[in-house]
Amino acid sequence: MMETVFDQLSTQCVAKCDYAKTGLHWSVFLPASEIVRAAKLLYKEECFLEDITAIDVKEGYLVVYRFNHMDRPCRVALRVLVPHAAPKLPSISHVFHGAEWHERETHDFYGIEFSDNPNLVPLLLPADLDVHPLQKEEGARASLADLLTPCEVLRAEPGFDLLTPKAEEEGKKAKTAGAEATGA
Amino acid sequence: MNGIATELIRIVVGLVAVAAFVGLNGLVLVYAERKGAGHFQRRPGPFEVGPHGVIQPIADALKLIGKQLFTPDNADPYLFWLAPLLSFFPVLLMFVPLPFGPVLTVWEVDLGLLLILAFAGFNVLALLLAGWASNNKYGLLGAGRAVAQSVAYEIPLLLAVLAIAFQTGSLNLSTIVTQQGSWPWQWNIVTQPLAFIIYLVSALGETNRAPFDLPEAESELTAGFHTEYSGMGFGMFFLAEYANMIVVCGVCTALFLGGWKGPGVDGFWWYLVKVYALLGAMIWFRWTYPRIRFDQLLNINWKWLLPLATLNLLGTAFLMKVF
Amino acid sequence: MNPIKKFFRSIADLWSLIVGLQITGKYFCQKHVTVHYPRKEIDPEINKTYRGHIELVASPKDPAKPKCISCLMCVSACPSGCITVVKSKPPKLSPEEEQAIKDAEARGEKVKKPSAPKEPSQWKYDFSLCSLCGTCIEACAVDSIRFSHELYVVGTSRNDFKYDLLARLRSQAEKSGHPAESKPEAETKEA
Amino acid sequence: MRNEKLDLVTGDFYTQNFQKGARENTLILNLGPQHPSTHGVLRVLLELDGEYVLRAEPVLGYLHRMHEKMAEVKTLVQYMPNMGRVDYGHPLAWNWAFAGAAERLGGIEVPERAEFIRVISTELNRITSHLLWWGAYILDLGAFTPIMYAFDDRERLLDMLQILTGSRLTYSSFRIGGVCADINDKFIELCKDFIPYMRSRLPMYKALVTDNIILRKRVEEIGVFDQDMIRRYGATGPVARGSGIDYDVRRAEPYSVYDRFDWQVPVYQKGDAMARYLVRLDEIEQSMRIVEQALAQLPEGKIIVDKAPKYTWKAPKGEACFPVEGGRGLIAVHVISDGGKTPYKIKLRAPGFSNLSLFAEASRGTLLADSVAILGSLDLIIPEIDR
Repeated sequence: MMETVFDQLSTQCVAKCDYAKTGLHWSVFLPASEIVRAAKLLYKEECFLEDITAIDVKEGYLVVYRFNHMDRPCRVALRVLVPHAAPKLPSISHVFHGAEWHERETHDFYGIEFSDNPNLVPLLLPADLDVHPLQKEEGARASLADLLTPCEVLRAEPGFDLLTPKAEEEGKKAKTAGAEATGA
Repeated sequence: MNGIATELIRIVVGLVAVAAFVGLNGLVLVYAERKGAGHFQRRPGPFEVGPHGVIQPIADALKLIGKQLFTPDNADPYLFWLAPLLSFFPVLLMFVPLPFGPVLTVWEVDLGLLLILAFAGFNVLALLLAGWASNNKYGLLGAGRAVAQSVAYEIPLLLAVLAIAFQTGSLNLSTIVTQQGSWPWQWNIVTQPLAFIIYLVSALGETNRAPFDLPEAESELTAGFHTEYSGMGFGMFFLAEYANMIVVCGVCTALFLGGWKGPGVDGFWWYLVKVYALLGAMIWFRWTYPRIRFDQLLNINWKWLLPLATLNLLGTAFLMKVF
Repeated sequence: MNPIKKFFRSIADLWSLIVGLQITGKYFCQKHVTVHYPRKEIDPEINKTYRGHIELVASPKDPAKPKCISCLMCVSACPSGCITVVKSKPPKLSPEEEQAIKDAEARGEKVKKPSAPKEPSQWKYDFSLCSLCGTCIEACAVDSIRFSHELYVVGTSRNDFKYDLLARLRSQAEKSGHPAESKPEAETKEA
Repeated sequence: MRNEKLDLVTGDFYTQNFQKGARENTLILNLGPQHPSTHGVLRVLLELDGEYVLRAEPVLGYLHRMHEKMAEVKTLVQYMPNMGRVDYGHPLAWNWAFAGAAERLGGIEVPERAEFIRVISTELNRITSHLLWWGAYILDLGAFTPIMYAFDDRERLLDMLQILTGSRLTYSSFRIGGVCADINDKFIELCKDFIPYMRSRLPMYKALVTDNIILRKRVEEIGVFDQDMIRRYGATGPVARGSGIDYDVRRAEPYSVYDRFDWQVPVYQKGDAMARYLVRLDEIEQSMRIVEQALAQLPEGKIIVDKAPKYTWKAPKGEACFPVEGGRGLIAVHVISDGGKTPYKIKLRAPGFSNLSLFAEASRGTLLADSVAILGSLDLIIPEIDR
């Protein structure tokens, strides 16, 4: 049933994950402009929001929204890449109200702006702290292809190369676990 | 002339004795409450200070006396320190008409019951001042609750007491006691069971004891009206609470339980035994029940106690007229 | 009908208050379940499974010396950095011996300098930082660390929880050597 | 920077921020961070009209320890003790979520006996968690004695758990690839004594507290959450099950050996504080059923894999998530590794965080006393919320 949701979105990449290996069912890359629409569609499907976090990688901040379903368990990770220079995203807190706090937490830790979050003040960190502790230093950042467990890509936008190790060419079929060792 | 002088001396001596009695009983009650709480909760309670912890209340009192008296910023210092005094001293006067024994009464007043009820009203003022003057929001909320609660619960209390007054035709506590017999079936509780229950519930409400301890509801208002009090300021409220408990239980004993009379030899010991049994029940309630909510508290009063007390009073009046 | 039913229902509900009093009253009369600590102590059987702070295991030969070979695995394994182990230094040579070695080296001979003994000279442990996870115990190559069953540990300052475990081991050995003098509590603290 | 004296008059940053939306003639009350019913250091800003709550905003962070940052400087094995400290109520569930995620990442198969020991200890820990909540909740509602009875029972459980874990509160006894201590005869004996004993205690709990008319009037029809609200906020665990959502991670995403036992997921439809209360009390019984069956089926074998990861273990590259049902709901630990010594990122999904986020909406328009009752019914463990 999740496929029908993804079909309605202009996704960058839809991949089916191996649950036994990663604990995820779906991994979906979206452009920032699609996230609110995706949240609305998932809300209609009666999904709930597990959490929001970000990963600081070479390519930018990868914001990860994890959704699940209470009757038909299906963990979906929606991933949105925002550049380090202008980390800005639309907020989904008016769709999933619980997202307000998760976004505030992500803002605390990474400094990512969620525009139209109703109350984007520090949540867990002191109000007068201007450090975002989970941001990594330039040298410590890994590239995305090195971090994510390869999974079966169902479809991808042409030119989508986030999951391809930089050394390799564009072809991305379902990779085996052994293949990851070839990563940069 | 001579009569007035002896009466005055009697009152002064009586008040001193009452103050000593209240102080002593405060200590005993603190100990009883803590020990009782311990046993209800299957632990020993105070145990370290003195044998079985009997000196604990004295240690507590010394601690309270030794503590710094602290006035919060922007509080009204006069009202703030007036409140604990106002809560404690009127209580002493309430002991004056209590009939501890056939002759053991500070001052036998014909309007003794009225005197007690009148001075009981002071407590509200004290709690209101304490909450208002301490410049604390919890205190303010606690004071608001205290006023609403005390005012509300005074009415059924009064009506329940009036039923006895109708029945005995007197407001003098000693007279009411003498009209009752020595045996439990000769006590007013038999003829006025409903009034007794209403009185007991209202008394719990009037003294802010659990399950009606809303003005100081710990889990909501931290400590309610006495949040900001330290040392003896708090100690006075504490003592006043226990003294109030003794008074309401004393009145209850005189009205419903035959006062100093009992099987065998009459005397003040019967009175004390009954008062302490009632106090024990109050402690038992406190360590058993959850706290009720504020609107429920008022609902119980206005929708249950008040109509029942009124009906009881009318019924009593009717029966008194008929028979 | 309904309001009347409700009325009687409310009256009947009051019975639960009596039931509550019965229960607390029943427990009021029963024995306590707490243990009067300084006078009584809990079943020592329970202590045996308690993992208190860590302690050193004595070597089978000498009860005053630990098995430890000061490999410092525990130090690097500890997530909280609460262990400090100082290796023993090689024995100090007398000037004559040093001269002899120098002479031998000058002659081109291979000299074997006396090596440091494989035992710690200091074994410090800061219990106030420890999270009792057991990572050091699992990392230890010679099983020289174990959990003690010390339940009654108190102190008035943070320094009271900085233990010198070598001293503790020595005092334990002493006590077991002279059982007549042994005290119930074996407590060693850094001076 | 901040003027301390000024704070006294105008309130700190959060109070000022909260005050912006305030109506006229209302009272702004700071409930906490030190307050008897906020279970530690939660702070709730309330706008009161009399005793009615117009608006509420929880302020977090007073117990924030940045566990996720700590993960960046520790190896996976060294990070384990942190899991005992995230949630003092149900630490073994966190142990499990983390160990499970690391095992998933490393492709480690846990021995069967270890799985059983994990089930037994986690379920016993769940009972202690619910007993702790039960006592504290009744304390919130003004009754002082039940918490002592609950702690009496809890102590027995702690004695049992001490055999398996060596500690009594902040357990970190799971290892990547197994557990650290085996079940012994003493444990089995204590366990066999405990279960019938606890079954005889539950009716007492019911008579003393659950049936008490004062308590029922305090919790029935208070804080009703509908299913949509649960989804919007992502609330899980007893909070969701009290609103009629049959969602239990042990059932929904069966992990370990939970599918071998016969047990039920208690679900209540009403969605009020009483429903959440009953769910938790029923879960005590269900946990005991699981423990009974697990003890009966306990296989022989190892309790930890051979060559279990040492502290220098480097997890292979990749991402893994392991969801676990904790005492408060869905716990999930996400581990992302770049193959280095320390994990690249660890994300802790705390159920209490999502559960508490619905408080602002739930408390709107309630009495102050009710909002305290709602807060308590969410079963807050502040260290878990703040992480």
